[in-house]
Amino acid sequence: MKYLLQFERSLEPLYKELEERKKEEKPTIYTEKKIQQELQKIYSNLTPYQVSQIARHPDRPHTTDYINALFTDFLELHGDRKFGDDPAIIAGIGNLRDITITVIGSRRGYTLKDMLSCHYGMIQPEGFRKMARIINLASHTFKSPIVTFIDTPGALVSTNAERKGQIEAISEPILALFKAEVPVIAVVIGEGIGLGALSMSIANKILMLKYSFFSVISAEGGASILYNDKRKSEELSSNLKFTAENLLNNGIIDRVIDEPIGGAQRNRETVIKATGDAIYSELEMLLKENGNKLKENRIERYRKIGIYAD
Amino acid sequence: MSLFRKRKKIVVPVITKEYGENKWIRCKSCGNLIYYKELKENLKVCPKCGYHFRLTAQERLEQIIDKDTFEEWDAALSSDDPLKFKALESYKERLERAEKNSKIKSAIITGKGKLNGYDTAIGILDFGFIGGSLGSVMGEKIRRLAERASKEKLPLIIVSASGGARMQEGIISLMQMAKTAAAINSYKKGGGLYISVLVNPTYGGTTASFAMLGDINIAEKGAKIGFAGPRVIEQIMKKKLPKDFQSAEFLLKHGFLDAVLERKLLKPTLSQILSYYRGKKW
Amino acid sequence: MVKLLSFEKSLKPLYEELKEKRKNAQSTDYIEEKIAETLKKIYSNLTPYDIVQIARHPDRPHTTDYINALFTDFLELHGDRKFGDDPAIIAGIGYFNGKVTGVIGHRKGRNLKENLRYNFGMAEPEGYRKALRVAHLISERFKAPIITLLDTPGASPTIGAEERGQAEAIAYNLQELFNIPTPIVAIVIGEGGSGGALGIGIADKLLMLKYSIYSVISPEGCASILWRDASKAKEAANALKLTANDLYKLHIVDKIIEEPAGGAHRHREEVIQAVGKEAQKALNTLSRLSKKKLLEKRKEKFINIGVYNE
Amino acid sequence: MNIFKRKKKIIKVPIVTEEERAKPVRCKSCGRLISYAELKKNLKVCPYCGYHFRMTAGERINLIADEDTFSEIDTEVKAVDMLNFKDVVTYKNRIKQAKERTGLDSAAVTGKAKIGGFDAAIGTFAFEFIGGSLGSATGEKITRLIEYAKKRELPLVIVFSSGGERIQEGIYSLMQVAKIIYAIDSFKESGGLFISILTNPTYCGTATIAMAGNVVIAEKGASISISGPRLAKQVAKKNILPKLEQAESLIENGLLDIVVDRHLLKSTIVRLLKYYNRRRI
Repeated sequence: MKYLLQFERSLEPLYKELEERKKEEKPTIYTEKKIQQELQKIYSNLTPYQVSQIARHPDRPHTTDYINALFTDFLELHGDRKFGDDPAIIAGIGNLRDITITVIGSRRGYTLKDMLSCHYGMIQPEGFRKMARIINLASHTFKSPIVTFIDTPGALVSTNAERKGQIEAISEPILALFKAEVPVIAVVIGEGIGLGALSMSIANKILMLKYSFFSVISAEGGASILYNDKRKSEELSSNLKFTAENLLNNGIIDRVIDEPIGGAQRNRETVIKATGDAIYSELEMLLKENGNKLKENRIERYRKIGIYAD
Repeated sequence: MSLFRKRKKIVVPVITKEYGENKWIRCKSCGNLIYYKELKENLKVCPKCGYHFRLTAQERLEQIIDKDTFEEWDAALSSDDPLKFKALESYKERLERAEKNSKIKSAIITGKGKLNGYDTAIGILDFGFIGGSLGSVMGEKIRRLAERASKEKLPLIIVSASGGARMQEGIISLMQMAKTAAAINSYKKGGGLYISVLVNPTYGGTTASFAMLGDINIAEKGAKIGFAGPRVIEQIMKKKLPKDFQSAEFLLKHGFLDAVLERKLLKPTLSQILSYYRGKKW
Repeated sequence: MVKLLSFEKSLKPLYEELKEKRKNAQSTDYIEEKIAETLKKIYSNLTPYDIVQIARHPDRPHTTDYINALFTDFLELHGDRKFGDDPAIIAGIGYFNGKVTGVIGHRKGRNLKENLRYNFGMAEPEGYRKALRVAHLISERFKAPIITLLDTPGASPTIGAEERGQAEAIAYNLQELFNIPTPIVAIVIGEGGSGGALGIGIADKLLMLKYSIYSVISPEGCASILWRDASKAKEAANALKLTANDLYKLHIVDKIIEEPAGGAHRHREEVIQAVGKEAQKALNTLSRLSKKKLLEKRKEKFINIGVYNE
Repeated sequence: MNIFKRKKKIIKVPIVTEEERAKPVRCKSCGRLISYAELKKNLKVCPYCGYHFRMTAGERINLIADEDTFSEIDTEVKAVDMLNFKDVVTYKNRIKQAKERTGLDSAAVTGKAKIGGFDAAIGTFAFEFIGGSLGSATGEKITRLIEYAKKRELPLVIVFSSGGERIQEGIYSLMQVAKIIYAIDSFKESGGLFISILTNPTYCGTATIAMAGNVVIAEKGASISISGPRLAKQVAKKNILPKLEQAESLIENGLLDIVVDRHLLKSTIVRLLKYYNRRRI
């Protein structure tokens, strides 16, 4: 186990023990069981803030892992035809079993170099424009369903991004998704923050992994705005109601994909497979509907969101 | 346009049949001697350094389209000389020379064929014919290709290798840019899939019209693609150009291409895209 | 005194005499008459390369002069909403003969400072993208026709322009201008330089001032490629058939707008008004067409250009 | 996003309460003292340096709409607390305070008015109501305004002045952005004209919405960005704001159509409406 989260620290001696026993070639069943028990204890009682930490765990499967494991014949498409190619967005076409699907997702990178070039998954204007271009291609030319994988800290905040029209670029994929006359499924697989996540989430069905979150702002960002104090983020995160469970209850999302105890970072294959199954079963349902109807549904759905006194 | 001057600089050797099956060829990039047959088997890519030799339209066609499935369209079209243009050599003479050297009647072959079993309309530019330049015939052939592809509900592939607009036809060649763009526009509006393949070199009016309008733009590795020739830019900016300037990778980085591919991957990728397109209804 | 072109050198003594007489407050009728006579003689016998020089004359009325004189209440619109605002293209909306009309044109400067700012009328990709954005806005929102004024040596050949996709910007304009649902009248008022001019030159009617040019390549460029000697520009200008008369014969230009002997730079007001009149005439005929018919005809106009043997 | 802490600083500037009205105001930009009456007469623009003070929603309507032509719609839509949110104060309290202070029920005022004699649908964000932030009620009001304009074929004018999404409403506020962007697009598709006016400040999702305008106008000195100063600081670890996000630099970057002085704002809008209405002739 490479990396333990703060609230998982109690596992550290157990993992050490496990390693030692492995080295000495002693049986490890008992230790493993103990770890499992401890995990059960921790994971049955998570606070929203802890969920947000799990969602950002560096070992959690990334968009690229899902694409590699689930899609055959994946062909990546590049560029916005205007200014550049944003590595923080991966887009392309591939087959999920027998359905040809256009896939769009945010990429964070594994190595430091990758992470830097992807800005840790923060999306630049060219990324948004690339998304819009590919969505239109999927809807207009290929007529293939669209699946988006959301795992981003949001839109990139920088002088350069601002100059290239960040504020304008964000609306392009939103509109493109609204107008797409094909089924759209969004899957939140890690963190989904702010306008960056919103731009990929206009869908007929929104799925969420159990230990992922979807929020208007990161807990840290919110705390620094509302309290002017980053340390208050833990307190704020329970207020923001951003976990999969909360959002399912509020009707914002449609389905929670279960993660085993220990999270996706410990059960990569299981979670990826479960995600693939969930996408496939939802798509089977959606593909029965007519494209125009799906578009109307999507528009209706978003038109209704909001709670106010009337 | 300005490409004609560059021909001396950018080395794009053509190897014709007469060159002989048994000859040795020196790779212009790494300098190694390669046996012609070996080169040919390797799709005219240097086996030592990966340098992509230039292909004639016919060779390209053989590489992309399944054997004996190609049906050529509008083969009879040939250039006229509307301006009675005469420079050091008159346009008429230039055309005759090009026809003699390349054994084709215009700088583009169009038609219909199968690509790994998928029916497709295809156009291939030949750089060997007056630099693959965009003139009336090419404009008309592309228009007919797009219109017919639209009618027969075929996907459309155009492989570009061109120096730009054909100066000898003056303003009429410029208007071919508008003409091809209009043809592609109508084709795309009908829901067709247009894949543009850009190979070394694609410049000027060709890049600035149909070659950049693909739903999917693909470049062959090592292709130089741009609007203005590098010399012109160098002269105007009085500055050395970056090393990878106008290379396929440069364009990929700046968002104008979907993929940069080695020659051997070109056909499989095209067939992959066509397979995605296959199931859709118009 | 206007700058004399090389073929007008015979006027020099006359102009000097005129200046002298004016200084001495003598009658200038005779000398003015003589100048007019000489001009007439010179201008009735111009070579194509002479016309190239007239088209490039620094005192020739530019796009801004036409807009100032022909439009009231002109409102300039800025920016492509993507990357930048290119001063080499001016675009906006105003009243033209009392009717709402859009105008898009290349902007050239009067002095070196202005010319550096406007890049000698050579537009960058963001200029073309701005032109298209404004064309969409004017035609779809204000349902107004568009006049485009062409006067550029060509599209800007710089590293930055290539990086931001000069070729794509022009190609996309060529494609999209065929979808603009209101009449477009293009007028070549000076140099129509290759793709740079065509990028905003897709129109239902193409008009041309008598002493303007429109060509696939500059005569200098053509000479240095085909003659391998830039000084053969004269021959190249002959061969390229780039004058209004030649283009009319080739059926590229719909109408030639007459200029008096001496050219637009000597008769600014007169020529500007003539352009306004012809533009109005063209708009009148076009406004009778239905939208469908208009788009069809625009496509027909360009798609049938070409000379070949079959 | 919304910049509550700034309020302390801001109170020096736009005056709301009666007793403050008597006091002179210090210009934030040049530091001179200006009498309130004079400032008000000059449309809340500093007569010395041209600094544009913030305007309240009411002042904004008065500035743009012709006198006595404004009739408000959707007054029954009110902000409520749905997540039981609490930061320094509870969100319930915050709404209550804002209501008392401003007399508004949400951060948007919408309605129909004549502008230069032309009928138009007009909406404005109220910065004085929780930083003009975009909550569900605000989003709903703006969406209804857009639909109202679409139904009646009126041109649409919206004045933006907002800190961004309302964090206190969590994900709901984020979804409002999508909702409004689509509503605007279908309005535009039906042939409507949407003039968006960005004033100081317009941040985050609201800026994105504002960019959807057919014609995008910004007031001089308006600060426009994808992130508020605080969020930018938190994310970028450095304050990128001062140089960057002024309207004057954004127009160079091609994002705006026109930057105007407040005195010319109305006449510019009227001019566009004139073009728009003339088209049918």
